[in-house]
Amino acid sequence: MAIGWYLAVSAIVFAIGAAGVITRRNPLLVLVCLELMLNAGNLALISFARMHGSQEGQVFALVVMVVAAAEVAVGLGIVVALYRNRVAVDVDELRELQG
Amino acid sequence: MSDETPKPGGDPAAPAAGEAAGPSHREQDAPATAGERQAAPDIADLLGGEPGGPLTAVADPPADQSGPSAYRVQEQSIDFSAQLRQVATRDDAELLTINMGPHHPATHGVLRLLTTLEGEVVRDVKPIVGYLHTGIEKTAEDKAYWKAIPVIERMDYLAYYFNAMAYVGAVEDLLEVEVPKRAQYLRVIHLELNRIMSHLVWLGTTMLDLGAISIFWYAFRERETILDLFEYSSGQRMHTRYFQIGGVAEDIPAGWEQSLRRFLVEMPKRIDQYDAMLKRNEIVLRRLRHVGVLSAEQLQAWGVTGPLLRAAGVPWDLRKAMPSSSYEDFDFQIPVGTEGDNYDRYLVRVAEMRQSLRIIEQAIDGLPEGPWITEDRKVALPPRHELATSMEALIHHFKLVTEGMRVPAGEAYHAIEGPRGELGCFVRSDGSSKPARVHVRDPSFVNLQAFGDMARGEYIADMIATLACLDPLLGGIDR
Amino acid sequence: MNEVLFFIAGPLAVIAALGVVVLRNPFYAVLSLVAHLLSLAALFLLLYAPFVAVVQVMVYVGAVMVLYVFVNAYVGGATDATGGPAPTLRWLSYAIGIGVLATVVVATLGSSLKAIDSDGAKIGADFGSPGQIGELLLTRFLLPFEAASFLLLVAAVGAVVLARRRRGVLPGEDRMIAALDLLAPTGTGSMREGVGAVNPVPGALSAHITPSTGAGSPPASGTRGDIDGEDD
Amino acid sequence: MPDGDALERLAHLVGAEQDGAVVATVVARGRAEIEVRPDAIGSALERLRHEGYTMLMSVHGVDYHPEERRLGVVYELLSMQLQDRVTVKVRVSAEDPHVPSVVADWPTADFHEREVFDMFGVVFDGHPDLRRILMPEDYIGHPQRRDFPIGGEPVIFTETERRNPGWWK
Amino acid sequence: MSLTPAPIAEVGFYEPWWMQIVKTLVIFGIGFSLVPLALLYERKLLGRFQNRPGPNRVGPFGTLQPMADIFKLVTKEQFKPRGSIGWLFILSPLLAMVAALATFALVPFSGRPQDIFGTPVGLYGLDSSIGLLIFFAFSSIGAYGVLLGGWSSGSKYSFLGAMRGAAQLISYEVSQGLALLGIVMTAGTLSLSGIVEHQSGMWFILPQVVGAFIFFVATLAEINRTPFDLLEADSELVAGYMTEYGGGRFALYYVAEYVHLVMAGAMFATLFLGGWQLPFGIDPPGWIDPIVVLAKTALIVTLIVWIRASLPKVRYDQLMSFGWKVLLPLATLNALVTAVILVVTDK
Repeated sequence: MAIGWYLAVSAIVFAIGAAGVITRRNPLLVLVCLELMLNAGNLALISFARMHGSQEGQVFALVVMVVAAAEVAVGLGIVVALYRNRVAVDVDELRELQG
Repeated sequence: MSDETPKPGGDPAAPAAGEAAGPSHREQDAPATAGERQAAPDIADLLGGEPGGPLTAVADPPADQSGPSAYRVQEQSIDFSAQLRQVATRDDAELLTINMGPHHPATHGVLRLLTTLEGEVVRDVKPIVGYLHTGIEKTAEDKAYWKAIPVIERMDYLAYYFNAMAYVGAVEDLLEVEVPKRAQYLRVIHLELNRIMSHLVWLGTTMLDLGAISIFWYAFRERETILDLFEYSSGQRMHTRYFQIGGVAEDIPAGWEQSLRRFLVEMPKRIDQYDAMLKRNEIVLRRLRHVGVLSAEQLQAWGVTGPLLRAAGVPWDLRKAMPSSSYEDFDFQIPVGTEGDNYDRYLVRVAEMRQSLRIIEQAIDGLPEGPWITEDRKVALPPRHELATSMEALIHHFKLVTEGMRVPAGEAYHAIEGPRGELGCFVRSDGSSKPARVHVRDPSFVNLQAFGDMARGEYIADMIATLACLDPLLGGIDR
Repeated sequence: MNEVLFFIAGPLAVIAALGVVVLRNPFYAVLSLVAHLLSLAALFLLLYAPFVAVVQVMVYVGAVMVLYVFVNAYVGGATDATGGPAPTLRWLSYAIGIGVLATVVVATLGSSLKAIDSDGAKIGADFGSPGQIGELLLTRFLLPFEAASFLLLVAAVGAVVLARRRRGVLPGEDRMIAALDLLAPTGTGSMREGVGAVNPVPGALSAHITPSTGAGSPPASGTRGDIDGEDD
Repeated sequence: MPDGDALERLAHLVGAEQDGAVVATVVARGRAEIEVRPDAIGSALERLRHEGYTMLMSVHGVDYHPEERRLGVVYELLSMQLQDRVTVKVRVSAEDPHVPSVVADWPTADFHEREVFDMFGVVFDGHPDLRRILMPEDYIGHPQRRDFPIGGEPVIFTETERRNPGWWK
Repeated sequence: MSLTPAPIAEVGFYEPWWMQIVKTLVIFGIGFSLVPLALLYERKLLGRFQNRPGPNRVGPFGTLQPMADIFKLVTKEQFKPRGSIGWLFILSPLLAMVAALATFALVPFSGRPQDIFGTPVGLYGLDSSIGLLIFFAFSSIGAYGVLLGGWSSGSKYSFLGAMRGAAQLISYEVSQGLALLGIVMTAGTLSLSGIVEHQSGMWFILPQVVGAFIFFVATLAEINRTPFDLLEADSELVAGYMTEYGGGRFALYYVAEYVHLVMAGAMFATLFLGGWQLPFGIDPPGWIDPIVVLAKTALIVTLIVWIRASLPKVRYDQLMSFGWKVLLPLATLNALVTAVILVVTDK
């Protein structure tokens, strides 16, 4: 199976994720779309690792997963805090965060 | 959907009750309810604030029966019960109303708990009762005094001897009839056996609620022995109708005493086994200690009696304080707790079983000879052999069976110490052969009021444990 | 065999990713992401990264996504903001998506990577095994490893601080009326609803945000608690 | 049970709170009873609480049907210190069945008063939550009254009624 | 491409494709047939603990009782609550079931290839170098069966039960995994058969007694057993996430629960009781090995049933604080101490 195929999947998923981050207005779903992009990156990393026959790419993928987990923890914390303080949850209306 | 929303009150100027409501007997009731209509503004406010109030709707169903009918209008009052009382939370707290029951494995019957949760913590709980109401008190008014005993027994179905005792005691107070000593001792033996049986069921079901499944079977094994004893002495396992006005129905049969003594030897070992399983069990301790605490003052304000009050440290037991039926003859102790938590309730009940065994042992040892029912032929049926020889006995028998005894007019309230607290029976006689009013003060009914205070602020699992340790019996609550 | 697996898992990953972006119900979107991650794990296996694949399932699917589902159920599955994005924004997003796709494709294909149409380099039997990855992590990449774990710690603390309740719940304190008080009682299964006395579903408020419990169907279904629903 | 003299003393104390509050006193067959005017029930119970009768054990509703002022409410008081009981009774007419509620002072009266309201239709003014307790919420009538007809009562459930209004006719 | 080994599993030797299919079917069959056995075993055992005979009416000594139960459940009407989400409601029990059964493939029943009809066959479905991790991966997928099932039922009881359940499963999985670090370090492999091989001298229950204890307790919580059966919590939440389920779908959850029970026994036997190994150097013929594994499994199952018969269950907050404040630090400490001892004794 040519590595190009995997890279193609990775590119498509990345593009979908990018579009989703723009369209989605629910912060939870924005986070979810970010996850998509991160995972597309992961797939590319692992594909390259396979292509070059070195495992550094896999290590990077693991680090990306950790970063994603951290991002999720903080992001979901923000969503819950938002929900506690406001009724409507919509990124476009979150003017307070602009400082 | 929108056409289903209830319409208020109907037309207050609607035609009189008889026309609209159909069944003719409503007309009899109409004057009373209509009388309330004039005097009801404040209660109408309470019940829902509709103009004319629900009681008006009682008398005047809407003339147009095709739409949503009169019965929906009554539900205005339900709205009130859904309100959250004393829910003290922050504004950012999320509340969840959950409806436990009437069909729920842990409500010990058809109790319904309207529970408000914040996460896992109970913020408010409202018991809603009445699903098992069978109108026993009304039924009893339609029966001769001695024929009302079986229905009275069926109220609190785990304390049937106690129900019968309270009722029979009240009627005996009215009749001022002397109960023979042997009958009193037999009553004591059966009452205490019944108390042990009731506590055993409590033990099994409570531990089942905590998740310990085996203790249930062990407790029911001993309960079977007691039920066998009941069957032996009266022919029935439950609702035995053994207590009669003036004594007991029959002397104990031959061999019953030996069976009882075997039980008396066996039972303390069994209680030791329960203690070994539960008393020092870490999980039991964690689940029961410092849970459901209510101070003695609060409990007394709620009118709570029995093991619950004793667990809070008040040594109040009617068997000692106001002994009837020869309880003063026996030497026993009143177990009391210190803190009033669920663990104390458990300890008190288990200790009570041991004390009951002591009483039974003394009673069976000192069981006096003599008649087991009063010699008063106006009250008790004559013995079988007299029927063949004595005309007078035959007349008494006939009068009693067909009409029953006439009880002098008056009122009596006879209270005894039931397994759940003070079990009192109020009987009013109007001089006829049927009681004019029977009302049972059932301990479960009263104790349940304190449940809200016990459960508020606890975890929902502790609420279940507290309910189990409260030991409500829906048969007694709803009557 | 590998081709078959790829052509199952690859398109599934793409479709699930599309689902994440397209589905209106956040709950379904999150579930779609779970499906996407599982198919990615399959792709990782095909790329000889078994350890990463299993970690993907264990950590991502098993923990992170459960957290998502939790928060989703907790927030009540509020639908994506009413009306969706403005049309211009939507077209813009399509354009950006396609632009990004084109850029990435050009970047990868145009970079004249030699091995891109090959199966990859020769690798050993234990390529991507836990032992190998662990060795790399603790030798060459020790600093990123430590940094990542520190980041995780900070994130955990931060999340707890963010999501905790501001003040304790004290009995006896007066309760302020919040917007939630007006919304939450509908649909929380009060006795009024039980008898059909109030109609929980229609009306802007209850449609906009479902009760705080999230106990029940997605708000789109709109018939929850509707006891009169079926045949009258 | 207080004997006659003691009961008279209690009745005197209760009467001193409010003029003409005590209607009658009865000592019969192990039972001491003070009958008070309905509006004096709160002060009477409060006075007796000071005399040591600190627990309200039960509240019974009674219907003395043919007699006038036919509805009665009976309060059973218990003193744990004296190991003694005393009964307080009020009677009201069926046309104007109003008794002040004592729930504020005796929380335990809550369910009891609801039951008496449910069964006899006695309205307890000031009760915080006076609803039916044992009978269904949508029940019509007060079934423990002596003139309440027995038998032939249609069994009505909200659900059936909603689907088929007026089906019982 | 065909020359490189299949990446998912390193089977050690090559089996023909038909053998793999046969093995799949056999493992599936064994998994399924162990369920009624475990069911009957538990009910009989509980009956003895509770002073009653247990099922004894259907078939000789009640042996057909579980079949009758399952038959009854399967032939019942399938219904969905009106507030439920249909496809998720149907999918969730399947998910729970599949996740439970899939782990069966990992249990090694023998280390030696058995000669069956002239073909050498390994008595396991899959002996991967990351077998232990796959086990955990499947059990985290199993949490979705609980979570989605409770959520899609549209009932508050189910919802509360599902939330509790998912939190419990995730929390205890951490302790469960950490408890095994000790044996993984000692054995130096994540392969299950490798771990069993490493126990030929001494079973891991002796050097890793703390780890074994933590693993056992965490497993009780993972498979939803007394005293941690709060997923069901029948006294407060009726039946937790499966309140609204009935008939065949309930049967799926039920079966999954018993698969979990058997799996818990099998995993404990594999990880701590030496798998197919017998003590004192006894070396029986190869066909004995699966019987040894099953016997050890039955031992653990007996222990679990015994606990169910005697203990009450804990409260939810107690469960959580026990998991996070007692088990997790203990497991970490166990891993640390093991690591130190290994370093000190080894080099």
